[in-house]
Amino acid sequence: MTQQATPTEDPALLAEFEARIARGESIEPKDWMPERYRRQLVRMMSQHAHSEVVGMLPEGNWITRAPSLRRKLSLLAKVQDEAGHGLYIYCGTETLGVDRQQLLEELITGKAKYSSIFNYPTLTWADMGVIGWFVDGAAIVNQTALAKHCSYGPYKRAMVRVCKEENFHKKQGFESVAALAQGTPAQHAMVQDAVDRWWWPTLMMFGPPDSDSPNSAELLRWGVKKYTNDELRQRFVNLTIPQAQAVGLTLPDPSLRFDEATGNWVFGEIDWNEFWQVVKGDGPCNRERVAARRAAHEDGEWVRAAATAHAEKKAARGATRAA
Amino acid sequence: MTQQATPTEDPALLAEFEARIARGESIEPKDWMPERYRRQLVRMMSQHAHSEVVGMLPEGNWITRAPSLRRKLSLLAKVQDEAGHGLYIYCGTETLGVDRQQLLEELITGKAKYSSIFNYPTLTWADMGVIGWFVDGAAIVNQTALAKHCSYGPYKRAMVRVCKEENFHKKQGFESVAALAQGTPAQHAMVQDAVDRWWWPTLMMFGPPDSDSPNSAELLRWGVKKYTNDELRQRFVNLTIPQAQAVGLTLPDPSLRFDEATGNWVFGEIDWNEFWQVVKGDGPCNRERVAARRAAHEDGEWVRAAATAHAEKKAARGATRAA
Amino acid sequence: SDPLVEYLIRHGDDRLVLGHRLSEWCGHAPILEEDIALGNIALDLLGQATSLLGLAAEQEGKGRDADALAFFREAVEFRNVQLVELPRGDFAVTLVRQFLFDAYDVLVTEALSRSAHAPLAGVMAKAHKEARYHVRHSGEWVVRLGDGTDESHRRAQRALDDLWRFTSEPFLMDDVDRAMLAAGIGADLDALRPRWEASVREVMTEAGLQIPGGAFVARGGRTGRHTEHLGHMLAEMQIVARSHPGATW
Amino acid sequence: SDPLVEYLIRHGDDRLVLGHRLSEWCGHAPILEEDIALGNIALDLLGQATSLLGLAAEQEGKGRDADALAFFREAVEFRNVQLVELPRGDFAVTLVRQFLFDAYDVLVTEALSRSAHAPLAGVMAKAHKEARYHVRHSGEWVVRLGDGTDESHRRAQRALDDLWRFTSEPFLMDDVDRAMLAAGIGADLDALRPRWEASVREVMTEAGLQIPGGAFVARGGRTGRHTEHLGHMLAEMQIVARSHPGATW
Repeated sequence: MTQQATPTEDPALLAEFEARIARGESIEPKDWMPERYRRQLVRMMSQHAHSEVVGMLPEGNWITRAPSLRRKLSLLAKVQDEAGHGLYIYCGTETLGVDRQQLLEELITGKAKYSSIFNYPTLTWADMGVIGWFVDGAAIVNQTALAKHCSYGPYKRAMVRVCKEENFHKKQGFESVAALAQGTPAQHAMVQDAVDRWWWPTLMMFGPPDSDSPNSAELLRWGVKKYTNDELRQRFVNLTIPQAQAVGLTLPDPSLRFDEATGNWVFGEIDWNEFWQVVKGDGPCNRERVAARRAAHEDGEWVRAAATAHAEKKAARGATRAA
Repeated sequence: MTQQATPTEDPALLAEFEARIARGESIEPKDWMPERYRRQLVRMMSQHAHSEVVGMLPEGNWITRAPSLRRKLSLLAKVQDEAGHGLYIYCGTETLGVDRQQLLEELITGKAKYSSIFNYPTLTWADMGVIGWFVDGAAIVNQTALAKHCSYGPYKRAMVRVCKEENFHKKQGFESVAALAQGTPAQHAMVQDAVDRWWWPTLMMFGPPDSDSPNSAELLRWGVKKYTNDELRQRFVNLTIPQAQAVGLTLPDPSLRFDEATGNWVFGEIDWNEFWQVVKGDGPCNRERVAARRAAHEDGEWVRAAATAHAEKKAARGATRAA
Repeated sequence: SDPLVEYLIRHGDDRLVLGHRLSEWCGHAPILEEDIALGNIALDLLGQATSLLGLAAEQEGKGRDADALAFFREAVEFRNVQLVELPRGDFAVTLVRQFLFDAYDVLVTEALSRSAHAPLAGVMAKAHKEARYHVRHSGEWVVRLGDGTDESHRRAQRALDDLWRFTSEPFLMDDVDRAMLAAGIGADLDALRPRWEASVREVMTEAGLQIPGGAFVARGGRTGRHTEHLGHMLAEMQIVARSHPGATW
Repeated sequence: SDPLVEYLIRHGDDRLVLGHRLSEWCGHAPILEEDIALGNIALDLLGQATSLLGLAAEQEGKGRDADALAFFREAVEFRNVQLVELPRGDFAVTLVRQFLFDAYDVLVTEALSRSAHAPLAGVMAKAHKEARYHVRHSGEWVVRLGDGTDESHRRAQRALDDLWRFTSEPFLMDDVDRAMLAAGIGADLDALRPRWEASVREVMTEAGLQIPGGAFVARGGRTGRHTEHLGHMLAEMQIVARSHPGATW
């Protein structure tokens, strides 16, 4: 994120702002806030909302092929929840003065950022369980911290709601993974292959290594971040590896070993080239994701126009009758 | 077909025309012919061409789902042959002064007639074998007679070509039916169900009963027809029932019995209401067939326009260079 | 075979197929709010299907369950009306078809909520509450589209023209329906038809849409004679289950 | 695993998937003559696929045959390049994609017709003759569309823009290709690439179409990392076979 020149903030207001946060108070929409804080929140919240919406696509891809009625309903409900999260957080960004139409425009023109994980294709049914387990799991690690500590009220409250539903999704995802891992040889192979494809991209969800993250100090001071990227990533790894072991699945990392001293699972080097490629727009299906959102938007233009036209006609009739 | 008023034919020409036919001579495009004869041939040939083209749809519906590579290639090749037949016979109608564009227009506006059998949907893979066996089988019975006896040269020659390929299709269809009938219980049930759905519509392919066919006398005298509808229908039934018995399939007709005296298989009453409904345009998928042809035509308009535009540009450049 | 099994399968299949068609919109709707709305309706329908097919399998007593019925029957064994298997088309096709079904659904679920077959009555009582929300949602959209812009009107009219011939089948009674009605289990579809027509005419009038003429009635789904669309839909729906026969998920 | 098996499957899968995509046009082409032409090309490709997958199964020696490979592998086990699995789109997408593949095909079949693996050489010698007809047909259409009307030009340009990033993958060499090349069995794809580019540029110039910029290379098919399109295509392709495991047809 480029550092833009900002108006010099009033030092007294800034000091009071930082003191409020230090006291653990919530910053609400009508409160004074530094422009850079506002921009940071807009960036985080809009990226989160975009992620929920784009995230509907890789999972929506398998609703029509879900192999049992329970899984079909479950997956459809999960994607519904994500749409709801997206809607809720878009409304949250509006509290910061952002125009939702502009956010949508940025998404469909490929300018908006969203979580890199959704630029990977879902290739088998097992991807559904693994996404619930890994991707919701990683999101929860991140969002639980926000739900507890985020200084911006609307976003903190949104995270409380989101985390509750995502914990349920993660549980269902892992349950599906376990069923596959303990199922037929073909099912076991399917879910192991899915794990092998999704593990490293999931670790990349936590962002660049701390050594590469310039904004962290200010974000920590402003209660926008509580833990660093590497801390959250390690927490996720520690949580997840025992779960994999419990169901007889391996992770595609020959370096993996448990360090008794720290209690951490030490893992191998992430391919940061791949990470930056995907972030830059050159992942396996970035273009397809943006194209799908753009198609939905453009193909739906006549529908939105009809709704608007009808509302106007109704209003006009109402006004005429009242007159 | 409505009897339209025709110019009074020169009795001498008419007599010579009928004599030529009685002698077994071919009528060729440049020969004199009664207007009603020309119209009859146009009707028969255009309906046949339309049938080949529309007939690609019920079978084309299963190419993407053919369960073995051999069957996939075989079905695709069959549908190709049908397209080729259609093309060949359309060219034949042009020898009678008909504009192919007008024929196409009549097809996509639902005015043109084509064999009623193609207004039935193909619901299982077994329908493919049954269509080859029944529908090509019935067409062959009709077309073999035309290939031997039809007085109009271009159509007779077309029938010789078409019959050869359709005999091969029928053989392949019956071979597929036999494989299913002698396969797993599910395959046997699939092909028996297909037979139960296609039998009666196939018998209707031969047209209304003789008692209901007003044109027959003239058509027989002019060498356009050799045998009556009922004769051809009976021939098909006699051919087909032993084939069904050979592979352990039944026909959905409780009245079926073999009459030793005539050597004919006596069969039950055809539901002529259903026949006339389908001919009138109210069969199970008449509208869908016409809509599919119309969509292919309309969606392809820009392609044809491009080919024309390009040809004109090329010609203009050629003329410029020559100049 | 047991007419009650047949009856339960018919209504279960209607909701399974329609719910599946609606779920195809996921991630592709014109507005996020509609993605949610259509998804919710799909969830309701699929939930009803799960219950009804479960009851059918139980009644059949051959060891099958709802999943076996949903994922391991051929197209010719399905008993839904043709209306629900048609492709989703554009948003107008989806919402007009949905309204035509919802208007029927509100009536048939109400009738069946009084079924002598208690489990069926229970499922249908809940379904009726859901149908009332569904028909309000779809009816409002039919009006918005019919009385919106020229383009939306044209699309809605074309949808209605193409779908109308499929709207008789839900009301056609055969031996199974008559047996169920006689047993106090099934609905009197003949009696529902005029009420359906009245509510449909009302909405179409408000929407400025013409109800097509033409007497042709498309039918056959109730006896397995489907359109060519159902097979393709089931290929997608059943492929994973069929690729792993005997597996659990 | 045996690189020769892998190599035969790659080329077999390319032709199976592309032949299948072409066959989807059956009955829906803009002109009857094109229905026939596309069908013939599909037949050629599917015939080549049958031979190549048959050779692969034989070489693998595990009792599988071409049908087992075609109908009973999962999407992640397929080894075609992503270019061929993309949906057929409109006629411009189909013909531009076909040309981009045919221009490669003419070169790779010529190279492989000199393979030290005699059966492969035989299949590819025949395929080369077919490829020469294919590339003439598709090349002529690219020119007609690019230099036809404004609309056809726009559609052809959009197709080229969308497809370009998929055109590198057929030429990317990995360990399998290098092993095969070293054994005199496989083709030197690096050497083919500039020749392909030259012939493509020539046709695009004549067609008035711009070759897109952008360095992004879509890849993964050769190692089972496909687009989301392949799974849906295979659902349709495999459903009947998968529904009757062990049956013969």
